Amino acid sequence: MSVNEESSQNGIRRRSWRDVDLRAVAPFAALALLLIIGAMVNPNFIGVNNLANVATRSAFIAIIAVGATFVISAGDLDLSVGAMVAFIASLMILFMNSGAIADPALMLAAAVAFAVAAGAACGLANGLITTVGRIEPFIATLGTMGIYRGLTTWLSQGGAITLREPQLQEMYRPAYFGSILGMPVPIVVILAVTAVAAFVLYRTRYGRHVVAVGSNSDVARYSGIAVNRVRTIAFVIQGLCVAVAVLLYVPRLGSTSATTGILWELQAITAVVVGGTALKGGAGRVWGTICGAFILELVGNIMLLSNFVSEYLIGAIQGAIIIIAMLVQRSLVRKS
Amino acid sequence: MSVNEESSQNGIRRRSWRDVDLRAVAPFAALALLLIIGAMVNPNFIGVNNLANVATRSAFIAIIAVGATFVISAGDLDLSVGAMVAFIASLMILFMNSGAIADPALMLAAAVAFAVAAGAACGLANGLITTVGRIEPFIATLGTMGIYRGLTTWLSQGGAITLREPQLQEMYRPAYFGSILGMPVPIVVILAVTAVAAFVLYRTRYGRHVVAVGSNSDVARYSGIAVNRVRTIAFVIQGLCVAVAVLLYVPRLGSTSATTGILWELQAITAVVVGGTALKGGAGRVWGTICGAFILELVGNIMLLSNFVSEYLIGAIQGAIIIIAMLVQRSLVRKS
Amino acid sequence: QDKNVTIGVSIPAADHGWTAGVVFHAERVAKLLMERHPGLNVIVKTSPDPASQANAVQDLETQGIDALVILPTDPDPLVNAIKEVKGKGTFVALVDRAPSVNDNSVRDLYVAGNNPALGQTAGEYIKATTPDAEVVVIRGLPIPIDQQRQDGFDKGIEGSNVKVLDRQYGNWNRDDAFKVMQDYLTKYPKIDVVWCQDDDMAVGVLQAIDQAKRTDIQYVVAGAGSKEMIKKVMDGDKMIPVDVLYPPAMVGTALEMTAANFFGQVPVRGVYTIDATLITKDNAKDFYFPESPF
Amino acid sequence: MNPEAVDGAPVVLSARRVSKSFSGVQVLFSVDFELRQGEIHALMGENGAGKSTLVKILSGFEQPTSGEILLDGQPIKLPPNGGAEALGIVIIHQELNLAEHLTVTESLFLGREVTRFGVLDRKFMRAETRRVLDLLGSHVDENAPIASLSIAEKQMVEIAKAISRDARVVIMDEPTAVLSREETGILFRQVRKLRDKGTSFIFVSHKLDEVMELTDRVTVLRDGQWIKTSPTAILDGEAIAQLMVGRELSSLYPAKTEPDVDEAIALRVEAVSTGYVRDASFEVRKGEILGFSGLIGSGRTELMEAIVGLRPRLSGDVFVEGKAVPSGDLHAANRSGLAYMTKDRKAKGLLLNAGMAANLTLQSLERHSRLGYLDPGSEAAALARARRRFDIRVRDANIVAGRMSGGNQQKLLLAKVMETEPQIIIIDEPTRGIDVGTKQQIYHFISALARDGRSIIVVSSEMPEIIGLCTRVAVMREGQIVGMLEGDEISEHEIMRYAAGLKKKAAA
Ligand SMILES: Nc1ncnc2c1ncn2[C@@H]1O[C@H](COP(=O)(O)OP(=O)(O)OP(=O)(O)O)[C@@H](O)[C@H]1O
Ligand SMILES: Nc1ncnc2c1ncn2[C@@H]1O[C@H](COP(=O)(O)OP(=O)(O)OP(=O)(O)O)[C@@H](O)[C@H]1O
Ligand SMILES: [Mg+2]
Ligand SMILES: [Mg+2]
Repeated sequence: MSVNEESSQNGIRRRSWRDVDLRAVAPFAALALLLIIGAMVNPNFIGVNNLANVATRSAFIAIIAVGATFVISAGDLDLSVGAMVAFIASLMILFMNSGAIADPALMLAAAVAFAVAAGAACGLANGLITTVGRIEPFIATLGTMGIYRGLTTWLSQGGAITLREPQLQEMYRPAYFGSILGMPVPIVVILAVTAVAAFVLYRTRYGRHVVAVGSNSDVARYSGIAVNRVRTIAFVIQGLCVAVAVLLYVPRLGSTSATTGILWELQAITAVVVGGTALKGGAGRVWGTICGAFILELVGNIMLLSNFVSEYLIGAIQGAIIIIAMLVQRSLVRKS
Repeated sequence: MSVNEESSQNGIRRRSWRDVDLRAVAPFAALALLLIIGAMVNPNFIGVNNLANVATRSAFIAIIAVGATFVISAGDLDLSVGAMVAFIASLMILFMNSGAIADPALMLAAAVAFAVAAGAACGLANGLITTVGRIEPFIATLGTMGIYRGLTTWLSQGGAITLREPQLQEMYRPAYFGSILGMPVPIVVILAVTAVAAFVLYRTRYGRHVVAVGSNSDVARYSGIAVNRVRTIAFVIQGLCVAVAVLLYVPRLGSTSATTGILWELQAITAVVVGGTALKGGAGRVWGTICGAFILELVGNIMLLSNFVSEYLIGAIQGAIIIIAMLVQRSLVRKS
Repeated sequence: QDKNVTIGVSIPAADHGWTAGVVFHAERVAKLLMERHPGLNVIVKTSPDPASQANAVQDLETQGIDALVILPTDPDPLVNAIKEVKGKGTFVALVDRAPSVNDNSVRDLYVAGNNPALGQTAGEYIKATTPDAEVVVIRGLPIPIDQQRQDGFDKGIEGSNVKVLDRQYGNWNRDDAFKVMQDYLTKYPKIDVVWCQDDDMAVGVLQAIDQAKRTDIQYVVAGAGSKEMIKKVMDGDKMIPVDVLYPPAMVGTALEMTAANFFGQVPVRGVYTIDATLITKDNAKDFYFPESPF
Repeated sequence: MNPEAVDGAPVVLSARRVSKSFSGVQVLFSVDFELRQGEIHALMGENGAGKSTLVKILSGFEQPTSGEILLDGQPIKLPPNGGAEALGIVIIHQELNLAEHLTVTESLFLGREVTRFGVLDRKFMRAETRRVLDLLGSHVDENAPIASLSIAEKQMVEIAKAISRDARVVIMDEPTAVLSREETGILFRQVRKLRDKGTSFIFVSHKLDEVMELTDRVTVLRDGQWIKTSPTAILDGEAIAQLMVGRELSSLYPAKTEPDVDEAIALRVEAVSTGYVRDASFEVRKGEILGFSGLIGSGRTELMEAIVGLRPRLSGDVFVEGKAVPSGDLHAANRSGLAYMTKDRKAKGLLLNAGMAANLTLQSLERHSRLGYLDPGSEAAALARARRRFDIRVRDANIVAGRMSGGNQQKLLLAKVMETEPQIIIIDEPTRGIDVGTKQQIYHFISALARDGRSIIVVSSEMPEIIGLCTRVAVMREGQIVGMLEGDEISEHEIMRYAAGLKKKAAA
């Protein structure tokens, strides 16, 4: 077998690599474009304050979307996350209101642990119904969406659930409104969650397995991967991310109701897709997802700061901007 | 290799793929189960009147879902249908209010044609953005969803758009409230639309191509099928179905608002999936879709007629019932 | 006066009839005031849900406002966001929906729509007109103002023979109300009165009754004061004998009072409650705005 | 047709100085090729030589970077995506090209459905499908969904699809790689019949004997360059192999080394049954190469999948070095040193849109991670090693698996399974689509593994491979092991007698 053709390999091997990179870069290009548009629309826009605000408030969707990146990469879909936010937030506030633990610091710690456990449990339920029950994830999580939201309505008896202890509230407030080294806590949390998620997805065995399962579950099975376990764990990761989002959500508003988180699932999925992950599964871009979440928030922010769009048309313009942003991405990738 | 062993294999191997048939039957089994449950819950349930009510009011979702069956079979997704209902209904009522044509019968005919054309145009827009723009259908139609709904809000200035001509309204009313041979018009329309759709999907070349594209678009392309055209036409069919739903919707309340059709896209997709069509594309079951739409309406109806469920918990129980219905389906298919 | 004042107005998105009215009146009064006071700038922003309204409040603050007039989609979740603004010394006028803690720490001015009273007025009317009625109720969405109306209603019918057969959510949406009403009609062979607390939902309710050709239902009590329903009251429609006022125009009132705080002589503070007036054939024309979208 | 007659026949389709590059990497270098009317023209070359690329260009699925295509002597730009069918050029792709959800009939008529008044004429199409399938001696049900067919059955559908189109030129890219000899024989009869009616064929294959048997002329490519075209009759297998590989090949099969009779039993399978397979029992000793032969659909794959845990066992036990392996747990089987290589590399073997490294290490990631952290360096080293060991040739190191040539995909799959460093390896169709040179390497590799004390089970439909490589051969028929051959018994004749049910051993 001749080896002399090896030499020709060295020439231009970087090529196809590069356009993969470009696809990963595309959402960031769209983000940059939006920043420029925003700066033109309103001089306040580009201020540190405003940008920090936008980044901070994108935290909920961003963190949830990081979890969704796992689920979607594994070829599934979770529609229940919005309802899950409402449900876990209700449980957490009710727990804190119960006064089971006298010491506020201890109570807060226990509530955090409780919320995280609840998130994992909800995710596990979604995962098991989908994998063991062998129901299309779309339907399975639409069902649990109804369940979580229904339970929230029932817990709140149709009203709101509000954190009662002022002391607890005072102690918990900085978790959303505080800052670490000058950076708002939610931004720090976004970065931390994303870094961990990127590590798991790109640098661990589990992450590889997620992508393999999403890209071809038969190949994954023949490679000795426990497909159902991998998918279920992805749902659990989604649940944990929702719990983290709740941990930021509760101190912000100190209250929740059955309407909390409505349509967040669509926003989270949109963030994931705008970030460059395909809905068909088989590839995940965690940093792209974060970028997608920023883009969505920015579009709303620019609309609000600009004063020449009739408020009746905001929805229409947002829709158009999302489509245009995707077209920009596409044309970038194609040109390469 | 000797050929005399042929005899042992005698003839053609017909085997395991029989259970595919069973999968088509499964939604109807779930429907039957629900009917039985309903009859136990409330004696009024099984009355002709109630069942006719349920079937009639499922018309909007059912007809839209028939269109969605095409889009989903072709491997796409349309999230804009709910907004499209609101948009086309607004356009249609505004057209009738414009008084452009004096004769009411002529005006009505023109308005119907106008709505159908608008539906086709909206569908075409979705199709072109998805195929020519090469944007994930999820994002593309999420964008147009925002656009259609935003335009509706703008047209209605946030309020309602109401049909003004009492004469027109009187003439148009029977299109929803009337009946043909004792059968409510909407039910007749459902059956007609489904029959046509089934014919197109199962008996025409185009239908074949839809399934081929959804199953494996590369194979379809290699077989000389114009993949983008097939997908675009599926979106147009979806638009036409939405227009038909609007034709039934407008005479019902004689009015529309920016909230019309909210979340109908999710319901339509759910009906399609409950009916046995896989979201991954490659197989469409039109009759199953109709059955799915009935199931969804029935679940709500049974909840309301039953006396033992707190109104707070209805959502939760609905979610649970959908999951259970799917589990019943699965176990049926598996057993065969 | 050459005083420069910016007022931010944050209201729910026009996602159903009543909120559409709110947007209409906010815009109307904003224009009026800006003409009257050249130094005044009013920015109106709408949001579909509490979370995005919290964002909108933040964005208004970014633009540098002197006063905030806010009609919260859902009050409790917005308390923190409002406090944040108020903490910076901005004048805050809260409209319609009160959080569980509603004092000076949250707002300077409270223009109150009276949700419990909306329920109570309806209840009292039913108690007075048909003391033995069997009533079905269609609720809105599971949020606190809906609960307050329910509680008010229960208080209104207290001590009478009025019996509530059922309560279900109609999501303040006419299509959902149509469905719920259809099922009520199937479920109960005799219904005397429907209370659906919202004019939008009444549209669906009336159609469902009409379709079933049922004659046992004596009348429907809705609420808010949309032009269509007020027209029906004015015309003496038997099915809609009354309507309970819950005017979207209250946001305009709040805006006017806020402007007065800056341009008038006296500081405006405290609580200003707008009654849930019962609209009858006699007073209907006072509340009829044909040019409003609602 | 004899060579002289062909000599005079007009040229139907030809390529002149055709070059092709994929994103800057050149894979064809100014290749000339001529196909005459009524000839069967073999196209041969090593894996990655560019055969598939050339035939794709000749059928319009790829456009040449430079050079031209001539049809009946006229330069022509072939329409893309199968449009060339209208010009009478039909291709059977190397990679299966069917949509899983469609039925056999639907697939056969995809893109050219027959309608009457706009309505599909389903009855006619079914009958026509049946007719063509019968012509090919295929027992596939015309109403069965493609998803329910085995690979060989799918291939027969592909062939039926191509020959039902009344084409002037039929291009077949390794049509027989997944077929049994019997099916190959039927196919060849049909091909000859059509050739005699004037149809021209391009036949791509790595099976020298088939080329010698069927074709009129041979063209050999090496590294994307045209090497030689000549009548088949004046060449022999050796010569073609030498042209392809560019050097002389030593004997294809290594010397057999039988393990000691008292060598330990590595794998014991006791009375394993699945839905189709009944009561299969056998043993493999350390250092042994056991072959599994049988007709297509005889249940070999199903048995192997049951052994390694890819399918649940209804009954029976599997022991690796005396320890029981649980049913339906592939991971446990892998850990105990048992590995299985699937025959379906596209659907079950490789992630087609992932790169080589990701595929290579997918099954053995624990070897490349420290404390759960993947070590890219170690993966890169493994890839370099595997490319050397299995001679995986790609011109672009970052190519995704789906774009690699068929043979190189097969090598990558073998490398992937070997990465788990198994003690017992079950290889289903080890050399499917692999050129002679590499075949030889793989055989020697297997033999070396056995000498090293590993045990190997080779499931193969290629008789010479089984005979040349294995020291014992099990023959399956209709889900049962019907014979176990040893030593001199291992001959084509004996195996066939068992496989066809003419002979049966009392106990296996
Ligand atoms: N779409 C593509 N993009 C990039 N490279 C490609 C593409 N298709 C083929 N190649 C490369 O072109 C070369 C020739 O491949 P080709 O499939 O023609 O080989 P082949 O002769 O058919 O080999 P085999 O016998 O293994 O099937 C290989 O190096 C392959 O990786
Ligand atoms: N007569 C039959 N009745 C039912 N099923 C059959 C019959 N013949 C074959 N099968 C099916 O065929 C499959 C056996 O094929 P398998 O792939 O295991 O055979 P193989 O010997 O490996 O052949 P191949 O060369 O195609 O790989 C089983 O899944 C079995 O269900
Ligand atoms: Mg090839
Ligand atoms: Mg096999």
